[in-house]
Amino acid sequence: MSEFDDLYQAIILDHYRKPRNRGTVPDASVRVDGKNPLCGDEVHLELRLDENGRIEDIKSSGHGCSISQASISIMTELVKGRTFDEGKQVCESVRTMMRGGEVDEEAMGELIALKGVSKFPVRIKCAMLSWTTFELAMAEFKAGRDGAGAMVSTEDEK
Amino acid sequence: MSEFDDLYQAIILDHYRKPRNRGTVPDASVRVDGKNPLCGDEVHLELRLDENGRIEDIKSSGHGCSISQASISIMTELVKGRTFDEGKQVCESVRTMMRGGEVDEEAMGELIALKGVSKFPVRIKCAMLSWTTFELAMAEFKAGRDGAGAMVSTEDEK
Amino acid sequence: MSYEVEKLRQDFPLLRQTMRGKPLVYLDSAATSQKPRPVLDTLQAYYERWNANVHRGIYEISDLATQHYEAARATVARFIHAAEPAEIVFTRNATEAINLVARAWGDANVKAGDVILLTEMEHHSNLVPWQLLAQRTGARLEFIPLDGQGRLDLAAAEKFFNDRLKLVAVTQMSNVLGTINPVASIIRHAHAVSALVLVDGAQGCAHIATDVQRMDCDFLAFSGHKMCGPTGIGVLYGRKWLLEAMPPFLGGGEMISVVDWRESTWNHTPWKFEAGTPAIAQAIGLGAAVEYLEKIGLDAIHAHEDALVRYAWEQLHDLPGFHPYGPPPDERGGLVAFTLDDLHAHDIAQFLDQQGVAIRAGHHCAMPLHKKLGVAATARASFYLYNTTAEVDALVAALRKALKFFGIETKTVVTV
Amino acid sequence: MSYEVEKLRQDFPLLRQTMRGKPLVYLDSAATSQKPRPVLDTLQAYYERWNANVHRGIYEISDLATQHYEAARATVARFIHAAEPAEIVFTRNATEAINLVARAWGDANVKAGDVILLTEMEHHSNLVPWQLLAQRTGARLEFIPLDGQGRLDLAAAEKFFNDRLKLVAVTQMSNVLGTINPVASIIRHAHAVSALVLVDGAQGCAHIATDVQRMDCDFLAFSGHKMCGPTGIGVLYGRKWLLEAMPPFLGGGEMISVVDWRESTWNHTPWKFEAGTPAIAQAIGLGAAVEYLEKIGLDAIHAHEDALVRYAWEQLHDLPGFHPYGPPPDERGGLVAFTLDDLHAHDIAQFLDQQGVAIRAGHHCAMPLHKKLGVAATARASFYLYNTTAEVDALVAALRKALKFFGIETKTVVTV
Ligand SMILES: Cc1ncc(COP(=O)(O)O)c(C=O)c1O
Ligand SMILES: Cc1ncc(COP(=O)(O)O)c(C=O)c1O
Ligand code: FES
Ligand code: FES
Repeated sequence: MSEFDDLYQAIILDHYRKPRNRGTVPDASVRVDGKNPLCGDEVHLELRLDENGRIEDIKSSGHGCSISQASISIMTELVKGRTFDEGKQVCESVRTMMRGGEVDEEAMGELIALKGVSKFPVRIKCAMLSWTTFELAMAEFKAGRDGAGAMVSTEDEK
Repeated sequence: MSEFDDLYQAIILDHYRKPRNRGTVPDASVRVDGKNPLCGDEVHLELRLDENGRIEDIKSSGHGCSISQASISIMTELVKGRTFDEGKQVCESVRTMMRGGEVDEEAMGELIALKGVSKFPVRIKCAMLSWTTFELAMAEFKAGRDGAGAMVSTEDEK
Repeated sequence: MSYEVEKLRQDFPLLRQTMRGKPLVYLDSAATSQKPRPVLDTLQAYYERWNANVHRGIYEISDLATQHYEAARATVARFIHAAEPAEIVFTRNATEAINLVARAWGDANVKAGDVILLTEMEHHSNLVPWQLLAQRTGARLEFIPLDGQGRLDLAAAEKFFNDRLKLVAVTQMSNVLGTINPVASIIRHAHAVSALVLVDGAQGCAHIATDVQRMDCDFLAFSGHKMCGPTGIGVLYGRKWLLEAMPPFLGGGEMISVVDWRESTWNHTPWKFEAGTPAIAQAIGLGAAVEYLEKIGLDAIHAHEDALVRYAWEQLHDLPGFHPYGPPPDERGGLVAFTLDDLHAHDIAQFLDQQGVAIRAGHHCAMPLHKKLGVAATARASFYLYNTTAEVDALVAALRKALKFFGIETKTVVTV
Repeated sequence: MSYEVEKLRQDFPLLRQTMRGKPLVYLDSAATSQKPRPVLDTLQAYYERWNANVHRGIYEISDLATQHYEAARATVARFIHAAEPAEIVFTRNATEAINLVARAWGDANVKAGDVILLTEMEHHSNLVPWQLLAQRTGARLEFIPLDGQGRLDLAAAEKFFNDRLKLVAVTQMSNVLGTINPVASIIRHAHAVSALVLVDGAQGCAHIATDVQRMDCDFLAFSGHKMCGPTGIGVLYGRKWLLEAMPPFLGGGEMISVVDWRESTWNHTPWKFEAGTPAIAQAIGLGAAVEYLEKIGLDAIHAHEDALVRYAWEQLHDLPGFHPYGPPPDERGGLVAFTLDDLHAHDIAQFLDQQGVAIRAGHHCAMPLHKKLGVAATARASFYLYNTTAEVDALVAALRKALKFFGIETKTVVTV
């Protein structure tokens, strides 16, 4: 399979064409924005947490390329029902994968479809957009804020 | 003869080794300075004019390379006894010669030894240092000044 | 003489490369152009035969380096019809040339309340330097708006042409819309209120015969790398008296006349603006690039590109969901920025890369313009003297495949 | 491994040239160095295989260009032992690097009454930018004086190290005196009063193994063309936090994060300081030059030059009227500036040119220093990794002939 086919795996294209969890969460606990200034794309995340800090609902809106849209779609499916800290672990695995590091493929689920992105340096930020925004939501929530006015940029990814 | 031999003709070397008219003119009508900022060399000219505007005496001091020193030495010999306007004509011929133009070789006397300089762009200002300073003396004198504080730079040569 | 594009292509070694195993179709010359053999040979000759520092060396190779360097300046002066070589300052690129004016001319001449007039289609390089100047001085930035076709709406900008106006900075040709601007008429307007005009020729000069005296601009900035020259070399043209009146920009060797401990006097223009060892090889390489372009002829190049863009315009319009930005071919140079249905520009470019077709995707260093156009990113194909209609066909075919691949047309995956 | 200079010379095409029909003896590397084959091959490879604009391209050759460009940055970072590549900003030359600091750091941090401390041996490029800064801000310039041997008299400068001191800008090695300065100790002194230190490495880095972390400097500026690299590329090293805290210098493409109509935010260091299309080929070429130098080893190069300058020192002292400037070989790098009786430096250089020997004559962009030395111009021979003792012999023989020719020794003309 070529690097290109690795990048655009069927799972990615599927999530891109039929994005999951689009929309808003009316009674959201935290709402945040993330952007990729390299291309101008943006994502808006809304999350509702239950009393145990578990993500009850998560929805996204915004625009972006197929990689970013698929990454967001898979992420929303994956973190729903988990805590922020569990989500953060997944996030770190994605980051490791983007840098070409080894990860536990089993644990990654559909996210493993993003592995091919690591071969395309300019697209890594596309894949990370969802996750850096997720991290912002976590930081805001833990600080007791609702995310109003909070915005993160993929340029702050090292 | 090589371009180099053209540059350093025997006449040049002779004037360099035995410069004519060095020193000061005690009762000078005009005293001026010229400099070549490319190398930091400087010449100081003192001239005494008679009532008819003829150059009765001219002396030089300062330091510089063989080309500039020879040029000054030849110049002082050549303009002595002439008017500023006559000197200015010679000056224009030297300038023409430096730009590779044709000049009346007969009329130039020993100055023709400077012809080879035109092949060495960085040295042209050496040859012109004396003459631009002479022109300054002329301008000062004609403006009724004695040259005090006047200074010209070869960089103002186009 | 007919235009023999296949013969010209032989001059460009990079065009014989493959990309992702496919023949390379290079459609990103608006970002940077490829370099012909005579330019590469000149660089080689410089380093192998004339390499020495310029201006102050007494020995032969230094003299040769100086002569070639100053000859390149004269060649560039001739290329844009400057009155004399002294009006040509070598910089790193168009961006530095514009910054030079914003700093050296701007800091000395612009005061709080003065107006710098830009356009809504400017590249960041002809926008951010003026933002910084405005912040330093308190001057105000205004913008000539665009009409619905991506042309300057000069009537709507009439109100800015008054005695507050100090400078108009306008691009000769937009790197996104392709629009070729009526700079000469803007210049007449500006001069009528005693404002100066800087023309950003980064896109223009490489493609359109440019005559600064006829155009009557005060400053012109452009880049060598976009016109068959090396990277690392750009040009600022300025009227001689303006340059002479400006304070220096960078201080250092070569730009001085006399240096003392605490103050100095300056060399003449253009050397006053060339502090330190210049980009000698690159300036000489740019001279060779100019000679290469002149041999083909700017008018022939422009005609060739015009034919290409018309052909592309037609072919591209057959694609479902094709949406171009900017005016029709009559008023544009050799590039087309577009969106394709709701395919993302970066996905398009990535897919095309796989097909061997190099185009650019993004905001093309014109974020405010894209905001105005209501789109985060566009895809852009740009043409130069070496591109062919067959390459346009390859572009269109690749775009068709992209539509299929991402499932816009058929929602099924095709293999590539 | 022994140092095989004849083998190294094979790498430099220009050294096989003749000058005025004689074998070229190139003794002006302090002005600019010659370029080895691997550097020329890299430039060629760039233009023929990877030429594309960097950073924002999605296609393969743009990606290759970006990777090579950023790899060159990492190579340069390693060369001077920077903590990370982000501390390396590419500029045109050392001069621009120093001006960048004077403008971006200086304008933001220096106030009236502050002191900038220089030395009496600085090159115009490390003097004029500070004069301009002093004029803009009202800061005062002070100078570390020289002792009778052309070394810094640090004791006499003690008084400047107080809380008025904002920055010390000092050359690593003098391009006239050859003096290698005790920069690490100056830096400790300066840091003790919270002043920053900029080291002008234009002469140093090419010849002396340089470790910015051990030296502990805040800024370091140097030029590619003096260290086997192409013209048109230089380096500013700065501590990461300092660079991040500094406002930008030039505005334009690549250096921004988000641009709006009237304001913008900046990209991270180092890109914040690289506005517009960079000197891509030249940066990559500099990377190749660094690798070339590293392969030979900076210590081996330094040892070779040290042997050469000791040999030259001895031979030259046999000449009647020979007068060198600066300290003895123990404390100097590989160059000697001198006068010869009252032969003018320009006549010496002109005569040597005729003999195929390239040396420099003049004030070497250090007019105040020459004023201090009491001489308008000196002649300078400078050595690099490719020079030989045979070339020193050729220099000395040519100087002997010059003395004869100008009649200093015999007052008779000899033919040449
Ligand atoms: C000590 C020193 N500093 C600065 C410079 C300036 O270097 P560049 O002209 O490459 O900017 C030089 C070069 O001559 C130098 O010798
Ligand atoms: C219209 C326009 N202006 C300015 C520039 C900046 O050119 P450079 O990056 O060569 O400085 C560009 C290049 O993309 C451009 O298209
Ligand atoms: S291109 Fe914008 S997120 Fe991928
Ligand atoms: S070198 Fe100074 S006048 Fe000739």
